[in-house]
Amino acid sequence: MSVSNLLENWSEFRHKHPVEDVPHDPYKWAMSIDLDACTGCNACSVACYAENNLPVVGKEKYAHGQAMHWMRIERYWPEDDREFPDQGAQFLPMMCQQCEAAPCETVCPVGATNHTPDGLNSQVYNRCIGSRYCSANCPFKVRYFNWYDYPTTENVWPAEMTQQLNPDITLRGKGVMEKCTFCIQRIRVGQRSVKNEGRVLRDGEVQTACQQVCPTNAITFGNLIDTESKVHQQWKAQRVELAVDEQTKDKEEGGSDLRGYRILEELRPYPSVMYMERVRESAI
Amino acid sequence: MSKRHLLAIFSNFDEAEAAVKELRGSSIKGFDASQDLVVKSPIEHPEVEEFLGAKPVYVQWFTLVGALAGGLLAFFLISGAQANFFDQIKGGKPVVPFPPNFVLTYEMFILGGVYISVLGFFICAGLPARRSPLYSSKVSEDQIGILVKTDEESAGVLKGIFTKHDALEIQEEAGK
Amino acid sequence: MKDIREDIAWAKINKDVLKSLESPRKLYWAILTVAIAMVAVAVGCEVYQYNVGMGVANMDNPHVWGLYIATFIFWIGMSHSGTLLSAILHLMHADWRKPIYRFAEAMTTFSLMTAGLFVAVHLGRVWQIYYALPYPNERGVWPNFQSPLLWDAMAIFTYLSSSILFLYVGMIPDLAICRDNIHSGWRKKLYTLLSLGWEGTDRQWRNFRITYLTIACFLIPLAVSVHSIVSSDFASSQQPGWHITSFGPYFVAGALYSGCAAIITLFIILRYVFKFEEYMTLPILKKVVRLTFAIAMVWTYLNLIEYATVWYSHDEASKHVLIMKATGVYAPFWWMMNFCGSIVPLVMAFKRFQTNIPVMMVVSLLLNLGMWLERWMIVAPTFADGYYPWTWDHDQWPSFVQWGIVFGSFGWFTLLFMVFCKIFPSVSMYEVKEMVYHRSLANKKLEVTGMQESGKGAH
Amino acid sequence: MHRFIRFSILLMGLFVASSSYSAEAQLAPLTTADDLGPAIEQPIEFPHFRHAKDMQINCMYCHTYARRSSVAGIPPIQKCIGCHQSIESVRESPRIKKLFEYWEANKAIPWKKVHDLPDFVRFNHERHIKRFVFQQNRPVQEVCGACHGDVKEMTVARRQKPLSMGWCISCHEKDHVVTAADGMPVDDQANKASPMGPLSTTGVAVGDQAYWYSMKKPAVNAAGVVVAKGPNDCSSCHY
Repeated sequence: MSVSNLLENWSEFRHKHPVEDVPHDPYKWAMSIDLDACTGCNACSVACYAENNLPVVGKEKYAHGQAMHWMRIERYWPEDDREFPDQGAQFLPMMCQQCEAAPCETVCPVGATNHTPDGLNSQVYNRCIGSRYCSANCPFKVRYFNWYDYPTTENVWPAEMTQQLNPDITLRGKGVMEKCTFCIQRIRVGQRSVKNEGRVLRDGEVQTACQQVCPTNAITFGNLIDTESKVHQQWKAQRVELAVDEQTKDKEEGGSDLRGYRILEELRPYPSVMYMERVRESAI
Repeated sequence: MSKRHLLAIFSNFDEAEAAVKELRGSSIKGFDASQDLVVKSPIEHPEVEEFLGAKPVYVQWFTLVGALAGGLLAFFLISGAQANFFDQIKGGKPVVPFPPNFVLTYEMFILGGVYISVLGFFICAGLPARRSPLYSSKVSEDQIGILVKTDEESAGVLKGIFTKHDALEIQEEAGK
Repeated sequence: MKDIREDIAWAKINKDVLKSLESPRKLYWAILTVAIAMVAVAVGCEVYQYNVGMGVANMDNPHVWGLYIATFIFWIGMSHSGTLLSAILHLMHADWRKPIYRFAEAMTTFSLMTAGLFVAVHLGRVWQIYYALPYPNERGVWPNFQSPLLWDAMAIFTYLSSSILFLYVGMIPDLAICRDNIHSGWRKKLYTLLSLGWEGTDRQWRNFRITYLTIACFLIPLAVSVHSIVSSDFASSQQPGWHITSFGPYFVAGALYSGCAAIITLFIILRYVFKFEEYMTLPILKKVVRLTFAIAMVWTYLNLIEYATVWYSHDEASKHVLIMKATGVYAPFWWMMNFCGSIVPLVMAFKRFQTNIPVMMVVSLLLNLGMWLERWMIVAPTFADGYYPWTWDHDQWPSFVQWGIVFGSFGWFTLLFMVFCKIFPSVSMYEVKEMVYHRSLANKKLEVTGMQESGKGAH
Repeated sequence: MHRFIRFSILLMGLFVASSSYSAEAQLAPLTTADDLGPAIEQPIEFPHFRHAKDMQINCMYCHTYARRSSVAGIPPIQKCIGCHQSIESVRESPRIKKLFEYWEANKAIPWKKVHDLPDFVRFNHERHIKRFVFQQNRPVQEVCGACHGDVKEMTVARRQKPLSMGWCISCHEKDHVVTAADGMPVDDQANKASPMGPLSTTGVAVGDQAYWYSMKKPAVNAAGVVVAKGPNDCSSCHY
């Protein structure tokens, strides 16, 4: 009976929290992006389109803001009166931050987006009914809605190009919300294969598509629990902690010399992506 | 002993009141004013309760039960479903979070209360019912009706009382 | 001036109200035709949107909510006035509500039905809407009870069904009157069925009174909870401009406000279409107008409080949203909303306008426009100027699909309302009789004690 | 008065019971054991009962990918011919004749899918076979039959189980005994010696199998045996 189940596991149901009571174990997927290394070449964005079957919506819909780039490169310019204002852009690759306490998860009426045991923010396409509340409540606005039925829309994937669609990931129809998954199809394949060997994934065994193609190695992806992993070491070196809304280093003198920071950390979504850049006056 | 039904129509509420008072005061064989007397009126007269004597109303018990049951149903249904919804964590909140469950419990508390109250109303007021054969559509307009049930031989006495108080018309039917 | 004449014959009340159920006048058919045409526009837009995708509504990726959600809130808000008149004023023994509460309550029901449609229209995959319903299924999954949208669904379901029950229970004695007076056709069967054999016996009245009171008691907290739950769609989110503590009372006040304004509009329309001058009298209009004015001032206060707290806070993002509301792309609508919501109701403070029907008609329509804009100004600007700079330079303007569906929803509401008015008595006959009865009793008392002062009623 | 109290207790009991029931309702399976699922017409009526029951051929002899990949696979025509070219006794039966027609025409047999999950469901054969056949040493036909029904009694395979999500979950949320390579249940002591450390903080690795992937970590039941649940997050199967 459900009531007996409820009463039996009451304390468990009341206390489960991904970062406190039940820490992620043995996986917590995280990323760090070195903005000083980023050249804004958009290779990651293209790789994402190829890996995740993202529809290429065309000029007109892009202009309407209906683009589906899970990984987008944002450009920011310093506001000063320079001779060539176009120069000196700052690039920011932005994708789903896989928040530990994601604002999108609680508001989905059908539970189509949940927190996974390995620390991802999952998106269940076939459960989504398209209320778009998740996107409304996302501080980063990294969720993309299928405004049209792209698989059948003309020229999104011309006939020959359907052959290059990735079979490991669902093709999303109209009315479904989607977002960066940290290439979950790759993670799942990796996890299953090492399960058969009775071990956990080692650093570098699973790479995201964006990480794979980045020519300057600006993107690092890995298991934050694994002390051997590069992402763990980067987070540690930058003294960025996962489950806090204010890093202790920021209060210490000289702490801001470290480059690591997380975007909109103060809203307490506990994002899993750390950016690294020296914060300069001109960039503010 | 065969019973007889009488319906007297009054145009004046005061006359009807006087008639009822007299009926209650009298001792007629086979007629018990607390059971065999029904007042029909087009509007709700609070005075009717005074001169008919207070009668208990049970609707509020249905309300209580309905509201509590609705609240319990909501809380257990929702918490149970969350606990059995394969244990998905959302937004770093507990699997069975209280604030949303209380909101929904509150809503279903009201839902249960309203539904069961209406059910209680139907049960307590005896609705839906077949209309009694002694019915005048004038009652739904502007007249007061007094329906009585009595023994065959006392019918005349009652008729006398009604005519004394200026009843407009008296309908009669032999019942079981 | 008396709010109702105490010497109206009861039979005349029946006759006058039942007349509104007889064959419609030309004006009625004209209104109905316009309403159906409006619905047809909305249906066309929805079919187009359903087939092609939500993109045709011209929403885009940061701007995922548009007029649908705003209008949804508008209709939910509209529904609250019925509860105000029928439940709150009932408990307060304000019996001037009696001639007008029936249509207000019908308005509650129908505006909720209209609001419900917007939930479906808004969904990207409306054919999967049953995923959001809590029922045991073969997938073993349940909706997410943490989502304010689900609270909404629950609250609206509760409110709609309770309102229908309340409307129905309160109408049983009137349905009995219809049954007794209409002798042919399907209506006779309908009234016979719905009146459940009501005879007006003392037992029925006794239970009726308690039940009606009980449901009224339930409806008041329910109405408050419904709109504060709707406000939690925004207040419990994290976005600047939405995450505001005072949204609960602000939404409830706004709901009562737009509802009262709509009551004035419908009051005037019904008064003319059905010739209810005897019952929907000017003194009653005056009372409704005064009530509306009071609520308008409460709303104005809460509105200012919202701005003030945002302004006074250290939350730069919220402040930015507020500034952009006043100066950005939405500025004309925002100023219009403040004008319609706070300045226009000042007209209602003047005695000479309170009973001036043309002025009140215009004012009530302006108030409703203002309240609709208010909802839009809550929903949309946050998307244009939220936390994330990437969203700032996107612009978004609702396409004809969104406007068409919003436009059609007014037709849908009118259609439902007009059909209701022809099938069911839109003035509560038995309660008007009660009102007349109590007035005449009070008059009698005055005569007896010799304290009669001309022109003063019981209230 | 008492009537109302009794009535109310009855009503509340009814509500609580029904809510509790509906919160956990397990719907009846779509088909029962003797009511086979929809019949599918195959190009050749493959007699599963002959191969699996009479000949006692292991399921994985033909469906060889099941233990290596997420899909079980349909054997290529070569596999059929490999045996049947040397089985003279049935060479002239109509089905085998048909088989050889395809073989000679150099065409693949257009088998139709019987157990067809929707495209958004990712079922992994390999993990299920690895765990239940190779590690727990359960009979192959029992393991495959858990989802595919009693195939050894069928000619053309038919879908016997509902294959609905609730049905999948009903198994995944059960506590399954974790067994060592010899098929014996793992007790707590052995677990503590596991290279992955004690189970309260981490997963458990036994032999060449590892368990960690679920919100509910492996636990020790009353009998001192380690039990684990199946993966329980939506994104295990849907992405």
